[in-house]
Amino acid sequence: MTAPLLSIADLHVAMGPQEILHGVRLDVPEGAIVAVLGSNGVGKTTLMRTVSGIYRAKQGTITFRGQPIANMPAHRIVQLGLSQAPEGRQIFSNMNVRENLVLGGGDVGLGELDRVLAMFPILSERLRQNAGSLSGGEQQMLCIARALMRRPSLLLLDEPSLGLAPKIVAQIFDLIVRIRAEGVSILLVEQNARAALRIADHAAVLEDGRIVLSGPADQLRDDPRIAEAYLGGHAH
Amino acid sequence: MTHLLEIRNVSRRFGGVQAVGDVTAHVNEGELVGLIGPNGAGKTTLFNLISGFTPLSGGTVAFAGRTISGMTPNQVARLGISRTFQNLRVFPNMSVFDNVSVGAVGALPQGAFGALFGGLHRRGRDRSAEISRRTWEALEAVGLTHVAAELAANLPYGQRKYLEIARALAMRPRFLILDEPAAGLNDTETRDLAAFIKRLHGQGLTIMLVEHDMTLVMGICQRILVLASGRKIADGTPDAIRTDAAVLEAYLGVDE
Amino acid sequence: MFDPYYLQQLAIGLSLGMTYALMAIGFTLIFGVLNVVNFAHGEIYTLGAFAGLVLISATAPPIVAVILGALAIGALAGFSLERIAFKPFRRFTDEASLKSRAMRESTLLSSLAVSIVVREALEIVFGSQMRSVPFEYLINTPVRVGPVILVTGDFIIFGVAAAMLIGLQYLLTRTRVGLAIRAVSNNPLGAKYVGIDTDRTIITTFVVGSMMGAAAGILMGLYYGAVFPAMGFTPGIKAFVAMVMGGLSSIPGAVICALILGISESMATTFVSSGWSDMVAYGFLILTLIFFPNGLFGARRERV
Amino acid sequence: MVPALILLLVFAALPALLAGFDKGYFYQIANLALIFVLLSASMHLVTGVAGLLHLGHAAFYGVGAYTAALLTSKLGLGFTVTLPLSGLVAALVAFLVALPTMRLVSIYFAVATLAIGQMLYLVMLNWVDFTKGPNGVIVSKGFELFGVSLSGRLAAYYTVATVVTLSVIAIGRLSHSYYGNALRSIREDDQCADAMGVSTVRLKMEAFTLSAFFAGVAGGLWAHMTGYISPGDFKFSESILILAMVVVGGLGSLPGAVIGALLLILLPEGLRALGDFRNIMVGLVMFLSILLLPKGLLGEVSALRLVRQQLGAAWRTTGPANGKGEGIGWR
Amino acid sequence: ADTVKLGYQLPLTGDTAQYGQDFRKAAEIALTEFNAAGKPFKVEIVFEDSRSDAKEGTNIARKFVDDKEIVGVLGDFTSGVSMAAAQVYKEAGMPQLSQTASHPDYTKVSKYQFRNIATQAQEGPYNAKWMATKGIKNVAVIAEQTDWGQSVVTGFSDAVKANGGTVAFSEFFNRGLKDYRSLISKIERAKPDAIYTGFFYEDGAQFLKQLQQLGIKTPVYSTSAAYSPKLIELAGGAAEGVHLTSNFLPTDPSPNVQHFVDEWKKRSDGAVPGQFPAQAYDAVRIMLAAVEKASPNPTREKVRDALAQTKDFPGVTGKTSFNADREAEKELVKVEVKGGAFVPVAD
Ligand SMILES: Nc1ncnc2c1ncn2[C@@H]1O[C@H](COP(=O)(O)OP(=O)(O)OP(=O)(O)O)[C@@H](O)[C@H]1O
Ligand SMILES: Nc1ncnc2c1ncn2[C@@H]1O[C@H](COP(=O)(O)OP(=O)(O)OP(=O)(O)O)[C@@H](O)[C@H]1O
Ligand SMILES: [Mg+2]
Ligand SMILES: [Mg+2]
Repeated sequence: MTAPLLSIADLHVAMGPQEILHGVRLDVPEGAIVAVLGSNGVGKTTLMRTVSGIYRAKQGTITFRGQPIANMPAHRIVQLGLSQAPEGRQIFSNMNVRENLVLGGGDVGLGELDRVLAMFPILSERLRQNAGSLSGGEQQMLCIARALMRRPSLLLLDEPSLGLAPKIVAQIFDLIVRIRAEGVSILLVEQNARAALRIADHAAVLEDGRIVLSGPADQLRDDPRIAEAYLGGHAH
Repeated sequence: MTHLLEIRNVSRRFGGVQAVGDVTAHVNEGELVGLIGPNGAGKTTLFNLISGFTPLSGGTVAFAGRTISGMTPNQVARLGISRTFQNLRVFPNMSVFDNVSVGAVGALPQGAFGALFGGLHRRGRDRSAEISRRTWEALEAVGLTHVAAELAANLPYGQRKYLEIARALAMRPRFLILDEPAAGLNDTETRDLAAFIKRLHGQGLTIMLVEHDMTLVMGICQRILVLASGRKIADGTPDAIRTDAAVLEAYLGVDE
Repeated sequence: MFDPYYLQQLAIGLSLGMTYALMAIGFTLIFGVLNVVNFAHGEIYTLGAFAGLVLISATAPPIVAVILGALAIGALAGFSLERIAFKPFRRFTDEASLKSRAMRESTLLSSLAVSIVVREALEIVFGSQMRSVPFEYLINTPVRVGPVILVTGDFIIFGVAAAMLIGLQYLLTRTRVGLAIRAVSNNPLGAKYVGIDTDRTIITTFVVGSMMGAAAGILMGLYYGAVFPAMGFTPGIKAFVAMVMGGLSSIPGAVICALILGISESMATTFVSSGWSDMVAYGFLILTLIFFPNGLFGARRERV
Repeated sequence: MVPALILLLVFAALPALLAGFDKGYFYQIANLALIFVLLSASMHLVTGVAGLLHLGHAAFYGVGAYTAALLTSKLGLGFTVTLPLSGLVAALVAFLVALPTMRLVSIYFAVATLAIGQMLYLVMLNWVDFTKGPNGVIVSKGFELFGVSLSGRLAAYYTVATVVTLSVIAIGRLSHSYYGNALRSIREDDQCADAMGVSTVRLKMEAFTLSAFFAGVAGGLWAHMTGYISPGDFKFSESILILAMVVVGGLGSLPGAVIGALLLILLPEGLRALGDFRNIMVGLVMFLSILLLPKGLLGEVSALRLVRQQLGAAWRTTGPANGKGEGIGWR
Repeated sequence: ADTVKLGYQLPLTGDTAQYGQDFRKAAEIALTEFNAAGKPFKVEIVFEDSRSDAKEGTNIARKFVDDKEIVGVLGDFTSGVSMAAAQVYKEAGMPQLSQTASHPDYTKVSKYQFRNIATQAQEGPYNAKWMATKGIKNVAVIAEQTDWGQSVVTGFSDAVKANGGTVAFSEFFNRGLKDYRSLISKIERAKPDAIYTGFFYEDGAQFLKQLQQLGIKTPVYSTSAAYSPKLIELAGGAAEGVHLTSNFLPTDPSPNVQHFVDEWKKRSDGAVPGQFPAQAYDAVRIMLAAVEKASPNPTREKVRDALAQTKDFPGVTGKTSFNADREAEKELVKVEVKGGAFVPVAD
């Protein structure tokens, strides 16, 4: 087996005096979808932010394509081909949709614009509208679209279905499968555990800053503990 | 008969976008109504029109028989309409308790005079005690008393959602508007939330909520309004909505 | 029948406004990227003027070299200022700090503290008196345009301000760097997620903005023929006012409002009295804000 | 209440310490520092609690001082009458100028207060017939209470200390109350506060007016204390000084505002030995303190602790409900 | 005691530090001379920085008053601070001699306030008369908006009217104004025969330069406050032809003036002193003389009385006497800027 695309080992992250992640280990193999599940406040977002270089790792390693990226400045990590659609969207609310996408393209440019807009037709109708005036769901789509603009090799999605209509949620999950087929690996944090486990290859459960369970997604899907905690009590 | 909330021919344009167009709807006292629709359908805009954040382009909104279109948000709020926001808006640098107390003070203003001399006369003391009590009750209702002293910014997302609801409850509203309360919660948490909302409703509160989680909406709402492209396309019981062709087409997607 | 007197007063007002505009441009640029008032911009302006003066008295170089010297000092000062007074406050990344008023005003005050130290240091080194600029460097030879008398400096300042304005507008709206600046200004965290080096963007902006401030300083020194440690104070306030009146994010707006301030001052002197001229300028500001609560060209507040 | 008692105790005990030196200088500085404590506490209400950057506070200080001075010099009124009037007139002026500007938010609000401050300063300076303009006003009467002179060293100190302590306690009650929480909510998110039924414009106006009231009182104290005032005492740099006090001490914290004022008044005096370098030192200390403790020497204690104490009692008396939100009659 | 202490409060930092720094220099010259003269006692001057801030000024005043050894105080620079400090000195019975305080009520505060400056009540009529003899009937008056500027306008305007002239225009500007062109255009519209100006050299230089830029040739008269070599340095050719009054001429060949000028040059890279340092120098020497007169065992009261008796003190600014109101009566000289220098003129 080849070395995973992203490999996180013994990651500790602290915010002030309080440690939030206590030794997380997680791999994202090339071309895989890895889902991270966990209830509120266990540190999923913290993990994602640390991978993207927003938070500092107190201890531990993160390697991306064999290159250590822990505590590398965020912009360098993005330039290596690791984009994130973050929690809270973090779009540029005073700039229009097109400018947001252009910024997402970074130095890769606008090559992806047409393809991305084709995935989110609503956005192409609103290219000149200020991103801040979009509806919540539209903003969420913009956030994902922006992350795709760079043609990343690893895409981090922090709750991509947040605020989207059921029809769009289904589309988003289809989309994730599709872009995986194009060779993009995906690290996915999702509250909609059922849907996440359906498309994921691997999954991990984060609890209190530790990975307590991990393995192939179909295995986890049948795990009673998962069913109890994340799937509303009954499997499937 | 008059409804608690009466929305008549309401519309709102933003430049070229007709966010809400000619919507007529109502909510009865004691009802639990869901508002659904595709992204960008105008749900949040409709909430903003009701709560006074966005001026109407046309139509009227009446609450408890009173026209409230044209009122400022705080006037609307003091009439008993309280809301949460789609993008969480807690007061990050205030404690949880203080956050919630703002809702109580919004409804029962403590003036400068009361703050200065409140301790000296009975009415002032009663007022403060009442605010404290409402705040504490709201915190208990959502189960956040154990973090009352925490800075709101330090709460995880899920607790912030409840914090926002507690703040709205501390106003003791007659009518509660929730904008995507379950967003970002997992199934178990959503189920708890649904039970919580139902309990609130059971205690007599009129509620209207926007939500994309169909299990929640279908599970607890008595009636559902559906918006698409700013227009009302359906209004009916969950069962009727579930099978409504237009709704399936515009919103739910065929396979649900 | 027009009276050339009023034309002259109008021209003076415009020229005064241009001097405010010259400073407001760099000020607005810097405000734009951090959303914090940079109280030390006035000191950058002063440093630019002193740099030019020191060069002149040391080697009497050609005027272009003087300006370049001022620009270099401006760049250096802007760089150091950012490192000393602003960057340290970006070490806090938790939400409570990011959204805290206390942090925001602290950043503002740190630039104030730096400006105090710089001004006091300048006073100790150079004394607080006005220093004269040798006459051959001055740009105040009278020029008659029809019935109106102006000086060469008015045209130079106009030219420089116009060049800065057009250059910056081009930079901000047409180039990638400009887009990055706007992105950082709008949402620094978001900028990180799209691969912008926020730190470098901020520094660049500071350096460019401070170079403009320093250029303004030396030009004003040559224009008025006097350089002194407190010289940046009044134009600093006027530039601040012009920026806010224009709507914060709009550099053309700041320039237009600077001109409005200048004209209202000269008109107030004409029709009321010199002592009350600022009153009229501030009155204009308040009126503008009553009718345009986000400045003349400011963006509306975001939707809830 | 406890901090107020501590404050009282400290202020009351201070002369015992000062008497040891037997220096008018120490009393002078103590009085001056107290006046600035009041100024910074009053700005705390607007800038710290309600989060509105106020760049014209010194003007209201000036309005108060001029009220006292002109009432004394033109009508011969004494301190007992002029002091409350100083506060009231300053509050009235603030109310009137605030009427059109309180809808403004953030930096627009700040620049409006800057303009208001400058305009009031220009009135003090240029309306020569009324204010005597740059000539300033001699205030021939010192402190007194119903005709009893209080201008002795100790009496003057206690007069200032009493007025300041009472005012600071009042400000403390305002900011550590539910009223203060409503103001704080404007600071945190005014639109959201609005949705909670908090009438933001009205509250901003009240906070602004109240803070002007206390600034006016400080002005009245200053006028009677120095015996001569002129517009130069109230210029823009004084507003900035007061702002610096509030921020250095810890924006949002009343004890912070008090400490900030003491620091920025005592420090330049204490550093006199440094000669021409002392102001650089003041700037440096200010810078370092903000750099190391950006949330102030004393961060926001917030209403939190006090409210909790208060709540503790209130809650016990109303009796806590049991369980987790079951059967709560919150309607 | 063999040392006597004096206090000097003055702005050594801040926007007006240039004046305070000059005063300290002048005082040190005077003090060194005095202490070198083999008097039975030495004098020490405590300098305190007031920053031209009334708060600090009163603090310093208290400090000086507390120091039982200090028998007299010099300063402050601006009237605002001098007036505020005077309230303290009045109460404590401390003689205060300011080299510059020009507030009309300054010496009225109490019997302890003295000043060594020609008041505008004296300078205004003097200039008005000078202008009248030159046939100037219609004048424009401008002055800075300070207590001193106020007295410039009243002192002068009253005298012009008394002489049968008219004041065509009269206005105040805020100190530190940079652009005078609007004001100048407005003055010119009133078509005065001459402009009388109350400004210090900083504002003066800007005013004169801009006057020249606008091509205006109307003669300009000013007060001794603008009399500083810096005026010519800053305004250059634009200062040419300005008429001023003064009571100090560095070119005066008399030995005490030359001594002061030499000492000054030694300490300031060859620069020539202006009016204000000269006033400060004299003020310090007047105070020293009073201390000497009050010795042995000078007290504040004795120093005050000695000061009040000052008569025809031979200073670099001419002979100084204090009248019953403790105002200095100065001999004024007419000066014009010619060829880049101040030149005394007969008329
Ligand atoms: N910047 C921060 N400062 C302080 N505490 C923080 C910070 N960020 C996160 N935390 C704390 O770390 C814990 C984990 O937060 P995180 O946002 O990573 O959770 P999460 O798993 O993403 O939850 P959610 O499902 O709500 O998004 C929480 O308790 C949160 O309060
Ligand atoms: N200020 C505005 N300017 C322009 N368009 C706006 C503005 N506000 C809202 N819109 C548009 O109006 C439409 C309705 O938005 P609204 O937020 O009400 O949608 P929503 O139904 O709440 O959607 P979601 O489920 O995604 O939150 C959207 O298409 C949005 O882009
Ligand atoms: Mg998260
Ligand atoms: Mg919405």
